[in-house]
Amino acid sequence: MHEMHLLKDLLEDILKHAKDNKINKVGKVYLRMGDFTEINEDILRHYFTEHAKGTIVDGAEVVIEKSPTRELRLVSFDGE
Amino acid sequence: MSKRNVSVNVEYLTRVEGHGNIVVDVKEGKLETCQLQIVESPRFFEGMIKGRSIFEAQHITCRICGICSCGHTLASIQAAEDAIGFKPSKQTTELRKFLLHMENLDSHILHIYLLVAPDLLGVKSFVPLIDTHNKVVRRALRMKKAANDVCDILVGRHVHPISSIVGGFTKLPKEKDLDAMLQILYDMRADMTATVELAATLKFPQFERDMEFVGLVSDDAEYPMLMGDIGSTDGKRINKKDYKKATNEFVVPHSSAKHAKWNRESYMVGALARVNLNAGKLHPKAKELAAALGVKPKVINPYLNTVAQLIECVHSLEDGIRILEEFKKNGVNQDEVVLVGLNEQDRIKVKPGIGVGAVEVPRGILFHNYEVDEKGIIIKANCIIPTSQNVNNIEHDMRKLVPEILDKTDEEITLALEMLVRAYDPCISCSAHFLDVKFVGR
Amino acid sequence: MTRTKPKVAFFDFACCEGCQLQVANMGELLLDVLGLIEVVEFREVMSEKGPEKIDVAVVEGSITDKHAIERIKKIRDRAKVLIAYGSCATIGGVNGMKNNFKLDDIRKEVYGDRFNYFDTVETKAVHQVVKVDYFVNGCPVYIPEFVKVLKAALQGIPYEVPDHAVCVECKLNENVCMYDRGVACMGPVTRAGCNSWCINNGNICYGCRGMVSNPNENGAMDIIKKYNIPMDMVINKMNMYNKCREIDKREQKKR
Amino acid sequence: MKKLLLKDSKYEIKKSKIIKVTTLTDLEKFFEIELPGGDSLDHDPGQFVEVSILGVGEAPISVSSSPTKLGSFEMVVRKVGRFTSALHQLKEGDEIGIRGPFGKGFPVRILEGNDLVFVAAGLGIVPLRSLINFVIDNRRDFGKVSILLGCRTPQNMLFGDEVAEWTKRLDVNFSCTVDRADPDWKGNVGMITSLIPGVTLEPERTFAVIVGPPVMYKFVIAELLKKQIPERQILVSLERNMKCGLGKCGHCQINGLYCCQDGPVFSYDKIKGVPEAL
Amino acid sequence: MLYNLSQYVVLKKEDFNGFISDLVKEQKVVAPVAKGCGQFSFEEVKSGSEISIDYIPTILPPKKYFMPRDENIATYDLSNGEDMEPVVEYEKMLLFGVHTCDLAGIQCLNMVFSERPRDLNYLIRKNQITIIGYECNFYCDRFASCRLVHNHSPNGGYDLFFTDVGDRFMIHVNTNTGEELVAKSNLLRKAGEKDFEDLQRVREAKNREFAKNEIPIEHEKIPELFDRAYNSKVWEDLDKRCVACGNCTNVCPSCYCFNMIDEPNLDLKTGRRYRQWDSCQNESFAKVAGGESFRKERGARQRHRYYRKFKYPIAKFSRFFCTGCGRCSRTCMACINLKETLNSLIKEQGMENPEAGKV
Repeated sequence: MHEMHLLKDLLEDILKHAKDNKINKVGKVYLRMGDFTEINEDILRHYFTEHAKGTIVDGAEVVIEKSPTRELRLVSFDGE
Repeated sequence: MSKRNVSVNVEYLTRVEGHGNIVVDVKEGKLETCQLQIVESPRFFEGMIKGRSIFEAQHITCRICGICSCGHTLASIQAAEDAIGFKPSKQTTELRKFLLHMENLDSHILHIYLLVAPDLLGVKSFVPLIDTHNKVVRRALRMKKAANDVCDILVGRHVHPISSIVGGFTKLPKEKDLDAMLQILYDMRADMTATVELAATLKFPQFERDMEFVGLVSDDAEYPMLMGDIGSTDGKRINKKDYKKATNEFVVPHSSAKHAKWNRESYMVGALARVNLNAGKLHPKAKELAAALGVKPKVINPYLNTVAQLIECVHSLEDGIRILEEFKKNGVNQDEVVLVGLNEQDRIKVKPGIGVGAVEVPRGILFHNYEVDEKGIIIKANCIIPTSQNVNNIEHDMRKLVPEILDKTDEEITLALEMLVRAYDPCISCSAHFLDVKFVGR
Repeated sequence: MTRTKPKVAFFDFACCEGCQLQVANMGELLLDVLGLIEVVEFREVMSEKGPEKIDVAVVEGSITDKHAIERIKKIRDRAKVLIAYGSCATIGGVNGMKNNFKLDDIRKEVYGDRFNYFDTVETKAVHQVVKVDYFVNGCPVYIPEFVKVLKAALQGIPYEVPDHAVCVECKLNENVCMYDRGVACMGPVTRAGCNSWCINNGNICYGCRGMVSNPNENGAMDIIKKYNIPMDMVINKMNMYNKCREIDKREQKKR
Repeated sequence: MKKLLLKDSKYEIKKSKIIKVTTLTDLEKFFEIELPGGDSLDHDPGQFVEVSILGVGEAPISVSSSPTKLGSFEMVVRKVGRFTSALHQLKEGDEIGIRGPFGKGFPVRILEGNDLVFVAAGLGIVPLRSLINFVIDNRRDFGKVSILLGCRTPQNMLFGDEVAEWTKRLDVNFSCTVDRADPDWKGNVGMITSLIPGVTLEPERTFAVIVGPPVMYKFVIAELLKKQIPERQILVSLERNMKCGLGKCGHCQINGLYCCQDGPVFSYDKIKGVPEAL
Repeated sequence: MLYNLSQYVVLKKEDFNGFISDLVKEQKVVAPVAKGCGQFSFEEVKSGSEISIDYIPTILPPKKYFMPRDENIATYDLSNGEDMEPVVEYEKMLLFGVHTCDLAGIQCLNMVFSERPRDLNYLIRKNQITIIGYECNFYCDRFASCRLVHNHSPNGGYDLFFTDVGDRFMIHVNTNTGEELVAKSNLLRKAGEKDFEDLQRVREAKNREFAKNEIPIEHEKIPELFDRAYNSKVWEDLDKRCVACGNCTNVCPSCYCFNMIDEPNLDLKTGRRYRQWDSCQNESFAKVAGGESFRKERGARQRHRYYRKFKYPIAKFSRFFCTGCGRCSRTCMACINLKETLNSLIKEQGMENPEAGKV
């Protein structure tokens, strides 16, 4: 249920860090996601695509790494 | 520019606590998403009471909600009695009506003083009011306590009433109990006057949306709370048995509360709906107040639900006093005390059937629906709480409201939205200040 | 010397929030209580979020989903003292009835084929997930007892939940015994401390305070047989609040 | 309802001061208490006092110091529950309430002129220390004195310094055993009963005094009886939940006896036929 | 019969309500009232019509007025250290309609609390309570055993004592307090010969009624029975049945065990110390701080209860502390019945004497 506003925070953070690091285009986003989340991966990806439109993250590939704990983490991202 | 990897480590999940979230997504001045997310952990009551006797169902279902516990009890009892074809006595019915009044009073006071007043007085919660408006806080707590004390005398306690069961009451008020309750209510009148005076000074946001209101309606002269058909300001009226035709529930993924709609895309239940439907039947003193406050049905500003609650407070207090005074005059027949283990002794005949309870509780019309077998065991149950009927309507309100106030600051919009949700007095946890308003974009 | 007021936070999990309401219903006594403590988090009435470290966490409700498990663990880490209050928190309460069913079945029952939206796990009482320092039993809590426990917590001394039957208090209130009326009552196996609230009001005890530590269950069954009360009805009654007791028993066996 | 201040109430407490607190082990703390005005507690060894922390409650605690110590008295408290954990939180200078002393202590006048065997295990040393120190302070009034001490591990031993003093004395026979030794331990290992056969004594003029955990009594008494010590010369101190100290509240009852009034010290012949005693 | 004419007065039944009303004007009056389901309790009354004069023993005995369930024994204030003030709380009242079994119960309590060290709280309160006894002319129910312990006829312990002799009450005046009550009332008259004859007739009928006694053992053999029965199988049976609800001791007129509890007020500085009824049947009763319980089995706790009625007090007070009121059996859900227990013990020990107790 929380995917959408989580995603909003996530994008915000990526944009902030990208700006700090003077990145103009994000290519890959690495996330780590725990088993214990109630987050549905498909919904998350869906929202990501939707919300990234028109930003420097638009079209970025989302790599989700699984972990056994309850977490959703933005680990890193690649960009130019 | 070279390809680089930026390492960050931000955890998100701690930020998702809370039971109610408003999500607003505005893109380029256009509203895309507008949701009221109810993320309360589901508790599966309808599942849990399967296999339980209708004689204990009310003890379980009243635990759905501590605030309208008496309402759930009465709806559950009504569904159970309806299912087995039991007709409660006149005395029982009157006492039940009185109990509803007390719950209404208690709940509305809590809502008006502790939840709405802080908004209107510009503070975050009632706690700072202890210092700034000590008298007001004390009055609120006193009035709440008074309503509670009456419930204590009548049914043992307000939260999860003890003595109100299928068939009647396990304990009936004695002469001295009637005196005690009356005294408390007489004493409450002064505080009620002060409350009305305070309320008259409060300003509510201007916002209107033509909508449908749903509540109990009846043909007699009584303001219907406990009995009647389901009626709509759109002119429809159906028997409570057909409640599903009114609620048309559907599940949406962003909310653990189901959504409802009837003649339009959504409808509103609650004090404002009741006042809009039955204003003419209010106690004269409540009518007087309505006139003084300029409340003329049909009121289509949902923020004024609070005002409707105030009017109902006066009605419940005065009509409550009337009921007690009548008992004082005619006496309470103590022979009608029922023993709790009736089902254990087969004193009330049980037969298979389907029953519906439709009761007006503080937040609006509440439905309980049981299907029971020949032993009085529930084989199927359905409960529709007022808040879940309202959620859909709140979303529609928000959709109209947000574009109207887009020129305001984030804080102002947040407050307006929070106040809107709170005006509906949704179940207390969501209506308090944990409504996180999320702007996805502007 | 002015003592700094202990920071107290209220949290709720799956429950009806009636216990919070009981606290709000104290009336003006509530102001005395608030004079004693600093409430830093109380979702029902305030929007402020508390600091990282708190002195006392007052927890209501059962643990019914994975998210809740993680959340209660975090609360435990933040709090010096944890008070579980209300049946849902102390013994699982009515939420425990869910454990009578297969989880998927009950989800389908309520939410139909969209049941997958709604996460749920076996209902647990708080102490079945994290350590609890104080228990305030009851559905809802009995305010005099709540105040007693709060005082004990503030004094830093343990509170011992009475380990004798509700009958003790019931007898002192001179109620006519429910068994004399031919009705099964959970009083003999339920912990006292509520002043036999329900029986005073003509109802039976439903066992909301949990069972005494060493109940003579066989003896109680004998009694019930003697009074010709159908056994399944009684077991049903016992399970109304005390279903989660099975988890305790399971844990004990493991040890 | 009328309310009256009650003079001469048996429940009145003496407002006393903690003048010293020492941590003995993880669980046990030592307290030295001064009564108002430096009054003497005037107790017999083996008696107990009711200690109050107002707001928490009251609990019976054995007096651990000898009546020969003037100006203050001592006690040792193991942290086991609600009251004792509150007591452990108190510091020097804090106040507590004292009622008592209560109960029948050791019959010191009768013990005079006789040989004594002290058997103490675990916390039993706490009340027994009162008598041992009394005897040592009046050493010439008594015959041969043997002290048998048992504890779980060497670390659990209370009053190590005093015990070391006793071992050095020529007029006291001292032996000690532990349940579980560590590499540094050079003494006996085993049950306290194993020490008894090694004691040489003249049974008819020997009094044995036993204090320890409830399970120990039966075995120790059996060993002592084997040594031909007459039943009435075997003294024990029993632990019960003395609430009022006045022989009324019933908590400390041992069949027909009230531990707080008839005890806590009993001679074996008095409780031999009392099934709940041992 | 040793009746002293001057010690008796007579009240006509039609004047009963008037008599009570006069008492009510003077002080708080407590008397048996009906609770439904054939049960009664002592409660404050304002008029004679509220009283159920023909009652069987009330749910709780009148001990609740002599040693209240919660009784403050001190108040404290920690502002200046451990300051405590012992208090006694009492209320002047008149207890009307106390049966002989309950009078005996009060006598037991009197003995316990006047034994040294004396309990001033009890003794002060006791002196504020006037007692009017009331004679049972009929056997109340199958649970009572007042005949066995010789409590079926009055043995003192009252200020006035009412006996129903048909259309009027014969009233024995036992104390100065009683005489003062008589002097204040204008509804009483001196007893005459006819009244005595009626009283005698009632007593004789009563003796016949109560002659069919219940338990086949001589009164004086009971201590011996308990000497022998300590390791009886009967206690094992009780162990299986008892649910340790504590009802039997709470309703017992001669049970007086208590706990002492501190309760701070919300300021955590002031508070009270009170004593509260406790029961040897409760799990924690004989537990010491270390957790060891000295009466762990429910059977042992039940045995302790019986011995506290039939054996231990004999040594201390030379009387049974069972008053024969039957409350413990009447209230027990597990149907542990005092008479049945005694019968089983007697049978097991081979001490049966079918002739015992017959008049």
